[in-house]
Amino acid sequence: MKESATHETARRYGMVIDLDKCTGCGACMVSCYAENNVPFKKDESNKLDSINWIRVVKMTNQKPYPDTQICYLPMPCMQCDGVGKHGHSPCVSVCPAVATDYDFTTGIVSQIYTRCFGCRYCMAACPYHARKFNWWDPVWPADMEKYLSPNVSPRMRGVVEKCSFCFHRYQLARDKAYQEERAELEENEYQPACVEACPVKAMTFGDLNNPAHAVYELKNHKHAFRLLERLETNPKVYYISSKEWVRRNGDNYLPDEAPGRLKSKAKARH
Amino acid sequence: METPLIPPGVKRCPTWQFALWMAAVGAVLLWGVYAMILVWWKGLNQTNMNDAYGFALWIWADLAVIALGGGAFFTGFLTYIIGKDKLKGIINYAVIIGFICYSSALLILAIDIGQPLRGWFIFWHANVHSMLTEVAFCLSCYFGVLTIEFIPLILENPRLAAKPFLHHLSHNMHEIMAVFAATGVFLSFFHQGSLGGVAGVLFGRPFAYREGIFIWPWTFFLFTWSAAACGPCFTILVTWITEKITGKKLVQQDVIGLLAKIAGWMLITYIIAKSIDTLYWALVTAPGMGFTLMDFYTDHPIYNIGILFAEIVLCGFLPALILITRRGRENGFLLILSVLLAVLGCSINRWVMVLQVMAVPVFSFESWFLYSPSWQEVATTILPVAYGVILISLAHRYLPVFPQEKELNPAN
Amino acid sequence: MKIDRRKFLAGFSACVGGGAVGSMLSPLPWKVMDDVAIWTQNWPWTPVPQDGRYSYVQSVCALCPGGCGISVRKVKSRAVKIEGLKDHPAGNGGLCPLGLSGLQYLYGPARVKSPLKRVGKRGEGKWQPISWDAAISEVSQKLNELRARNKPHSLAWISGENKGILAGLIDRFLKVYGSPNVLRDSTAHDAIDQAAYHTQGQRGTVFWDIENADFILSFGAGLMDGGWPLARMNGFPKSADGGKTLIQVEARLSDTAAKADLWVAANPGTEGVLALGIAHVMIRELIYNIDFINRQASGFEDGVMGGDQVLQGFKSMVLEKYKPEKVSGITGVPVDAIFDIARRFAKSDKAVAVCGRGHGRVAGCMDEALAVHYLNALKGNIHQPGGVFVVADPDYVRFPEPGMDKIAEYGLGQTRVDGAQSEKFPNSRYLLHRLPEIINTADGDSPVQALLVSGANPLYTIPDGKSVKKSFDKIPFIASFSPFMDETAVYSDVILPDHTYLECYRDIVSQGSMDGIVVSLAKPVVRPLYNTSHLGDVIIQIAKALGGYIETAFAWKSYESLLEETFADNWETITSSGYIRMNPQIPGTVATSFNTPSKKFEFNINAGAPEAPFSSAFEKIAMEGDAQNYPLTLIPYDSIRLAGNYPANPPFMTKIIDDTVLKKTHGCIEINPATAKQLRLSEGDAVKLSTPRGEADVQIHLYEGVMPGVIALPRGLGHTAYSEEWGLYGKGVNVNDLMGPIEDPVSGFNMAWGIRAKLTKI
Amino acid sequence: MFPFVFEWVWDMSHMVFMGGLWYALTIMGLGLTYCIIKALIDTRQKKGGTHGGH
Amino acid sequence: MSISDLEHAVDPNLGAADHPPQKSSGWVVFFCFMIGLVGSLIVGWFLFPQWLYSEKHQPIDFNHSIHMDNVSDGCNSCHFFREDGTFSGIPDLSACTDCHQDVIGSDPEEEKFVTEYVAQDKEVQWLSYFRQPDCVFFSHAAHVTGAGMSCESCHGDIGYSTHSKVYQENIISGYSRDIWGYSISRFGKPGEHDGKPMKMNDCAKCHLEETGSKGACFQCHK
Repeated sequence: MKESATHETARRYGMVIDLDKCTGCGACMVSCYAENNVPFKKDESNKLDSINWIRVVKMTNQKPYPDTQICYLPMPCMQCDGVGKHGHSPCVSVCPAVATDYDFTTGIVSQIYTRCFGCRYCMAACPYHARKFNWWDPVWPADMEKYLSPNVSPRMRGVVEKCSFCFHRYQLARDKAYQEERAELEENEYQPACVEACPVKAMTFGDLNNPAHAVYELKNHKHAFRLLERLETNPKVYYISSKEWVRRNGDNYLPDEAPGRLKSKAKARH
Repeated sequence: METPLIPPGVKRCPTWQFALWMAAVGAVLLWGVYAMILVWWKGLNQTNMNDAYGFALWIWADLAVIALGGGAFFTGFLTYIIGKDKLKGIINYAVIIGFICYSSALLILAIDIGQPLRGWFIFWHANVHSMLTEVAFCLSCYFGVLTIEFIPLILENPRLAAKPFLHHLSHNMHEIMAVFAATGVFLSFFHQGSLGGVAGVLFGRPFAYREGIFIWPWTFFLFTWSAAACGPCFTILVTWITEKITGKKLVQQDVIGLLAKIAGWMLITYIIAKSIDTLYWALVTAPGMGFTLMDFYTDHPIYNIGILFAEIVLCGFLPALILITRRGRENGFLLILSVLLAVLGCSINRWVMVLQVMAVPVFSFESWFLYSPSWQEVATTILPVAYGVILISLAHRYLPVFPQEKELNPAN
Repeated sequence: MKIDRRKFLAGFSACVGGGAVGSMLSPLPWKVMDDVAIWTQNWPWTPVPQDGRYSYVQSVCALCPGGCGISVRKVKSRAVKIEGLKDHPAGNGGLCPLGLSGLQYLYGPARVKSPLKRVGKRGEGKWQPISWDAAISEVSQKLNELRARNKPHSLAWISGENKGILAGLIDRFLKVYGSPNVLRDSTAHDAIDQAAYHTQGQRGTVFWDIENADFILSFGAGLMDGGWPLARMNGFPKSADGGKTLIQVEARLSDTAAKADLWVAANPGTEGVLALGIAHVMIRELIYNIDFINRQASGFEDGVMGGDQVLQGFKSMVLEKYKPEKVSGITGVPVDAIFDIARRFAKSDKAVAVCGRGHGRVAGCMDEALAVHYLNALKGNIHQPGGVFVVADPDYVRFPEPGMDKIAEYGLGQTRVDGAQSEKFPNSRYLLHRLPEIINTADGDSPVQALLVSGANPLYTIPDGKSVKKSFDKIPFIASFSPFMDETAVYSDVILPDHTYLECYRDIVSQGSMDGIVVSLAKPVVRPLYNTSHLGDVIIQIAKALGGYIETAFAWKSYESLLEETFADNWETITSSGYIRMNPQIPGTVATSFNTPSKKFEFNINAGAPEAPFSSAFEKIAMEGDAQNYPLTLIPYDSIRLAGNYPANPPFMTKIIDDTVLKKTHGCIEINPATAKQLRLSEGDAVKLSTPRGEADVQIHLYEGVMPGVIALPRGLGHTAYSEEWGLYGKGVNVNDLMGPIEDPVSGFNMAWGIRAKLTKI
Repeated sequence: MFPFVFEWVWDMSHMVFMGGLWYALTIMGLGLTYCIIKALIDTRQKKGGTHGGH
Repeated sequence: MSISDLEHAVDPNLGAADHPPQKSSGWVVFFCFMIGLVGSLIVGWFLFPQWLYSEKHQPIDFNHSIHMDNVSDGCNSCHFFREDGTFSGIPDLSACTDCHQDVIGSDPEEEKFVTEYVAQDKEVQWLSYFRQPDCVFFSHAAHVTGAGMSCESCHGDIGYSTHSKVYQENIISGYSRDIWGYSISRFGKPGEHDGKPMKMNDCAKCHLEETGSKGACFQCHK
């Protein structure tokens, strides 16, 4: 629900991805497919209709051989806080049927498939292409329906889906906490599948508001940046890269501008 | 004696000729209906849209017909509220065109959504902050208004008018038409504006997004204003085409001239406002987001900078200047050329605000997203055209659409 | 009152109108509208996963030799997700995308669901399900017949099992049956282990102690391109908060090269030359480990041996022949860079040089393996933490010596069909790639009369697919034990499907570390889904059917009882903790471990032709094809997103392949934009790729990271089997079909790293 | 759309937006009802009226 | 339909003179209108609700009451929380076989249960009156452990029933009628012994009262 602008966010779950560590192996993607019942088709080579809650994008510095460099950029849903961090992320405000909303207790942008009627306005609004449409009925051939997880409902044709930061894991962790009569979750109790699967531990996840969580410090790393910061989407996914060209690719700059020197209102970010 | 179906005192083509014409258009209609059923049955995979290009031909068609259907509300506004009685010669037709445009827009929306059977969620579970909600509400309400405006005209069919109740109903509705028209203007003003907002609020899309007053009220105002300017142009254009096809003069030239003059002034003010908006966007808004103007255009045949020139100069200033000069208006060719250009300009604007928004890459490491519609999309987009032609043909044949027809064609 | 038509119409309309008003005032339309919407939210054709009790089964991944620990999440009896097992020594909680996709193999459409007998033509794909008894008698009858014809040695078994109980069972089976022809898929370790044997006299497996090293000089090893245990990747990429230094020598900017601190773009096939160039600098600048060389090595200095023949030592050979300027000319690596690498390597605390291209699925050139090994010796890191260890294979598989009959003794006395362990290649254990040519060129009957295949897909993986197929046509009987309908299974006469690794017990031997070799136990995560049977049990069954000594040699009740018996005291540990460690390494025990005549590390550069290493000095490794007709060089590359070997990519992995690698059914070939410009090719162009061995249609992908003049194609595509729903059928090109093997003169290994090629626009 | 649906919040935007909607719907509904009732009355009173005259 | 048909849709035999006076047809029209109105109201309010739900019987007529007398921990004895905080829901067969290995009573339903299910090791396909659809994440832990709610507060006194009531399934949506509630209009309160309706708004209402907020979507959706 749209709360007033003064609403205090209790927790803001976010992610810091160290691009220097990421090898582009794709384990995050596959782990996400398996965790979230993401379907597959016979042909997935058209990446524009392939459902991925997290994509690993390959960027190059465009320099000729052998000065070429590549960098992999894992892109889940950025869980934007929106302008002024009031939950007005690009997608939430446009959804005509409140199928997507901003949860002020976790900072996570939800997507309810059974509410969505497939107008795709949110996809038009999201500059990160984090939102995917179910163009086809999902099909699991042979006995593959047997590996579907009951914690995430499979999506029907005609609705939009996206990364939820594995919110069901938060729900399950809360259940466990209730059972043990605890109110708070430990940092390691709630971790998305991609973060857990990363073999090189390039991804860190936690509450950006909680000084006890690793992300709290990491997001202030001198090489930390966010994608398209200038658009004031206020993503909760941060990146770290020691490479200037990678940081530059993260946003758009005029020829005379550089990420570090930019005096933008978006810079006052934390 | 049976009351005739065709209004008295006018001549209509023979039944067989009309049937043939209807059959031809009907075939196109059926093709569209087939495509529509395919899309509903098999889903949106029948289109060539994709995750990066979620809005495409249909949404453009939607925005375009709504803008062009704006002739109804604006002519209604002029006729019933400003009191330009002269326009009564064309208001009926404007209403019919508006009715066609709005019903088409609703139909296209129903095809365009992934879950048509849940479409009513937009009303029931409305998110009042979404432009699309506002559009859907006002669109449907205004469609209701147009229906109310259309009904008395239908009731004027001789055979229906023979029934006292229907006759009185028609009469009474005419009596309070100004109230409905006012409501229609109110609704139109909002939804036309909201349609502008649909793209304007996308702050993740630097091509569409506007800042500060350029989003509200400017973007809203621009859309409303352009619909008010180009809607009447479309009415004039369709009237002209109808006259050519029927081979009859249907509306007095001074009625057309008055409407054209008003449209011309609307257009010139609109295009000046649009130019200011474009300049501010190109010089201030976009650079603030790290873009130069030319980042938004490429050497693609459709997405090149020429489209901006076409929209603003060729289909904006040029027709506007012709229409505001008396000699331009009085020259039949120039008049039709300029309304045609204005209609094109408006369509280009809606095209750009929908499709180019999708096509422009937001990240420097992305490339342009290109898309060409599938035949199902084309067919369903042509469907409303065929439907419109059929409705116009029926209306023209059986209803007294043009009050001046009898006096303009005395020989009949 | 007379009811006329008009009145009827009016009444009817009024009734309808009243009905409409009434309906709107009743729940009917509203409830139906709501329920129809709810129906769309629960479409019966969209599955609803059943909930239940969650549990976790700890096991081990068997999809590559890495042997990473896995934790499988179950809901009731269904396995729903595979995750990395924390605290397992291999993988260390991480899993590669292949391991994470494991359930797609288990539940996927490519499974063979019962024993099958071919009814159509070979490869036609027409099958008849048969019982296990019938399937076993199909095989045993054929095998009995061969023995009756006194041709037991014409039985060959191609196996993917390299170590462990199953490998032991297969070896034992062929031994008592009377065939020397156990054939195994090759790996880079074939050459690397042999290099260690040449220099250290030790049989075993080489492992590089990457965990403890701080500087890794990699000659093309795809450390981050998959095929390596995940634990090795962990903490590897250097980032702001530390990590190891990695220098990657490779002609193409691979993912490993991209993560390296320095990417050295050497001409392909010249890695060994570069290694010796680096050795040259180390020796010249006296920055090698002088202490180790002086005390523990022989053959470094020139020496006199027998009469007055002067044996050239490694030092003078390298100083004479591998001057940096010359090496630079061959490798394309700048002289400065050679000096720089040598100094950094020499001065690092714990540096190690590694090799083995990509996933290391091609044995490779002995020269190269030796050159890299010598570099490690110069660094003096042999059996040092962060260095190189040669670890004896685990010896827990100890079966009692079987009795053998005459036929078996006769058969075993015959030479191996692939020429391995022969006079020519005494130290090479398997030379699978030689098999097709030997069969194809044999006079009369094929030397292989019956072929059994398990855990391998030779029809896909052996180079020069056309001749492989031709040779298979000459084998009268082929039986496959594959759980999947792979290329070889499709081409066999009878399939006796094995369980998948998630349905049964199996011991998995991982690569070693200082703490020892890890032997893990795969456990049945779910009950077998289909009518499949464990390969171990099937071998026992076949042995039983064959009778005699063979039956006696396999007197176990079942594989499971054998397993328990084999692990004996360790059984409890391995079932509870999931793994045991064997042969832990004690660093620094160099002197005692060298098993050479001199008891030292031998720079054995001219031990006499034809095995003499460096016989092809200054040359890059040979490549097939002439430069005239084939101006480009095609290299295959490995990617972590493509299972290049066995089994084929599961759908999840295919889903993460970039559209610059596979586009619809077209494989994409990487080409440098400069080369493409010369050839007037641009992105997305369809071209015909021709090599001396074959041709294929591919699509152009411009990639700055590939060397000009070189074109690169990934391994793992171009499958023609599995299920269509598997998503890989008929997609891309199998690069093995475009390349032939090139025989290493010393070892007989396939050392082909590329082939000449050309591109023609279509 | 109604105060009893899940999404409803008693805030300014809802009241303004929905106010506009209900206002329009009311005008249309009342207007139509007025026309129909008046037409019924007119019919009962057999009020003449020239064909098509307004 | 051809156009000429349209133009002559009215019977040409009927001349103007045959037209009955308007007055008399008015009553006919009114009468027919009322027939339509009343008829559709009857259909909509009385026949439709019956048509909408198909009736199913539980495979075994379960006697909750008799079990409650024999267990020590109330509902929790069979419908318990697992260690990880998840709720076990309807018990598996294994929970029953401890006692019902053999027929222990004289109830024919029990005999049927033992012979058809226990003896054949077949799970009973119970029909769940309160099963939420797949899109809902319902945390029993949050309500029972967290908020201290009793089972009865949502499920009514099903725990004291001696027979399984008929399961009514919505033939369009497949939902149990208990989710919607037994009143088709949802006016009025559920009966004394009935569970509460469980549509989203029912949850929201309680949440608003108890927590001051209806909650965000992800609180209850997955």
